[in-house]
Amino acid sequence: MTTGFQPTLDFEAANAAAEDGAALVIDIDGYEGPLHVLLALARSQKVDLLQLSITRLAEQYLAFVQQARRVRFSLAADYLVMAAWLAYLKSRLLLPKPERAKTEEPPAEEMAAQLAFRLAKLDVMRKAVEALKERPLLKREVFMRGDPEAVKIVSSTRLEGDLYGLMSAYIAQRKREHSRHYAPRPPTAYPLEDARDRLRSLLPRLEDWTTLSTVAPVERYLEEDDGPSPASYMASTLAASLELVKEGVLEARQMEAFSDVYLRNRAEPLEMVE
Amino acid sequence: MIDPLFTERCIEALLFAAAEPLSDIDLTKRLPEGCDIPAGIAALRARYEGRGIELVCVANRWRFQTAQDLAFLMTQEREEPRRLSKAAQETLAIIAYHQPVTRAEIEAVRGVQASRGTIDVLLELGLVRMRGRRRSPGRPVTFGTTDAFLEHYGLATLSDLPGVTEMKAAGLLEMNLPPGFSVPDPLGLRPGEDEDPLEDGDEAPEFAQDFLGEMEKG
Amino acid sequence: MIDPLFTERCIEALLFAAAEPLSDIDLTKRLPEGCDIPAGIAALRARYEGRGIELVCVANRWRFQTAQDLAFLMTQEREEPRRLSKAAQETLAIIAYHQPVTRAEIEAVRGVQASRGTIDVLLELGLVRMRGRRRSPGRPVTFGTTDAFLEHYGLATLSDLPGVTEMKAAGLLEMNLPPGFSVPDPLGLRPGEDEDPLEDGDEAPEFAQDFLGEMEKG
Repeated sequence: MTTGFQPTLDFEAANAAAEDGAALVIDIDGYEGPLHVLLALARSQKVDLLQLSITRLAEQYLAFVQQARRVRFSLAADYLVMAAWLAYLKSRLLLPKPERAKTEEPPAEEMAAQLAFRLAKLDVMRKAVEALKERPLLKREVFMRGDPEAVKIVSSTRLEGDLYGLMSAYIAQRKREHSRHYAPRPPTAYPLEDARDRLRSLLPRLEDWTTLSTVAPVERYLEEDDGPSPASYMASTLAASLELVKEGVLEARQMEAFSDVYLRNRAEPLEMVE
Repeated sequence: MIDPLFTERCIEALLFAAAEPLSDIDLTKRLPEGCDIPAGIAALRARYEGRGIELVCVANRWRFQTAQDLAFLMTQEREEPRRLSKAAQETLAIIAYHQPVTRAEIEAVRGVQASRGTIDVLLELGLVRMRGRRRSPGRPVTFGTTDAFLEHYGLATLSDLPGVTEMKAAGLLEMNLPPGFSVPDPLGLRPGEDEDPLEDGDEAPEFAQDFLGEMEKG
Repeated sequence: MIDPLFTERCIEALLFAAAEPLSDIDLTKRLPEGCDIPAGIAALRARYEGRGIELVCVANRWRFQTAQDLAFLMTQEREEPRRLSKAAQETLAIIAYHQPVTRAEIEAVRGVQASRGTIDVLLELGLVRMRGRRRSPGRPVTFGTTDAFLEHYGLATLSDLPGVTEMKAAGLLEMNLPPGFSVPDPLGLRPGEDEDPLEDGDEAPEFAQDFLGEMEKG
């Protein structure tokens, strides 16, 4: 976006050059933009920034852009946009006011005043940077106790931690959570078909009431490593037995809730009664 | 001739800021030439006589220390640690973003079991509170943040918690997120419809109580 | 009635032994009941006036520190402070004087887009913190300074920032530029959100991006 134009020169040099009225060199390196250039130029007018002559400033800026483009053609687009806007503002300031002002645009004077305000604001912040730098900085000009006593007195009125910490703590975990791969093995179930077939083959032997738990092949669980669980054998066998009851080839009974379920074959299969 | 008061001030500052006691030789090296160090030390000793701080000589080195009779002030310093542990910070973050959230859900995100202490610390600090009971099997207690939490983090409401956009802007999240990654929208936080208010005697989020609660219901 | 001299000695010893500045509340907690702490502080300040060590107020807390004019002695104690880039310094100043302030507002003052790293560096150094969210479209996060910032620059409160009163009086700390302000916006600069709503077709590209970001979250 920006070009390394005379990267060895820093902004102070540009300031000095601008204020000397000498050949203008401006660093267009990285973080400084058109507003900073304008501020440097504005300072050379040596008036209150709010009383600035915007037309003069515009001329200076256009000259700077022209100069800069001669040295380096690929001047960053934002500098050119600013140039175009300033040229436009300048022409509006110089032209007589139209009788009916265009509604969507503020008067040129107002736009100029706002640019001046913005420059003044940036200027004041730059001065604040300098003022802050001149303060006695901890560990540079002033020092705290080098060896606080063994008993550490911790200020109790503050709790450490800020929003940034909270957000990072949250995100760190969510990222961890995402990189964690947990693939639970779906439990293998005893297929209902198998249970039904097996129960059917057992039918002849179920002449007496037999508990479900003896009918269900629960012991198979011990033979297989990752086979169905005992509960699954039990459940599938119960479901199969209910189907056989419905078909009329099996009887089931349970004396009370939670007690054993008994199964017995039906010697004479029920006929469906119309 | 160097002003004796200046020498005194220099020694005072050096001894204060030094990480260990300083000998006369150390002081000579660091002070401007021509300072009368023994005189400066003597003047300082006299000046601090009977104050809250005293200048003492240990193994031929000088150091300031607090007066012995004020030792009682220094003994009661076992303050509660005010810095949140990493676990506490992480748990707090999950509660903040996912509330109302149960202990099991916190553990699911963290990938580790929440030690009993972690949530207790947050409860004690008043950053977190029990909100209610989830209407789900076991009726687990849900946690949420308190007004003190908002105050501490300078948030007006829960919906002011920074969301995905800010996390990206702060460089915490890459631009290309893994599919299915989302942060609960802080704007969507509202009193859960799927939870019941806490009843009396529900205070401690102990497992035993949770379990009992389940039984009572069943 | 507690002897004022005793109070003074106690405060002196406590502040001296502490690893960080202590507030009036901290002192009240440690001192025996009935001590007039403000009076004790005032007496101590007077006593240390012009000495090699001074009592100062930073971030509403009290600390002893070496006198500024003796900085030349402290070659061994000096830590090479991490040098902030110009952009970071300017950003820090804007945050300090305008807080709470959004990223867009910082960019509007500087006239350049804040590189991703600039605010991050300040956050990491603990000089700046996120304060909350502006109640305005997009609900941008606002930034402010920390106590560490005040401690670093030796400021008692934010109102002690150099020149802040004059700037305020001159209206230069206002974020609300007069309406209709339209310096070209190649970099997505726009006036602060809580002023004029953007008109249709007037949206800077950044706004569109932010908006999309918000959508992703949902």
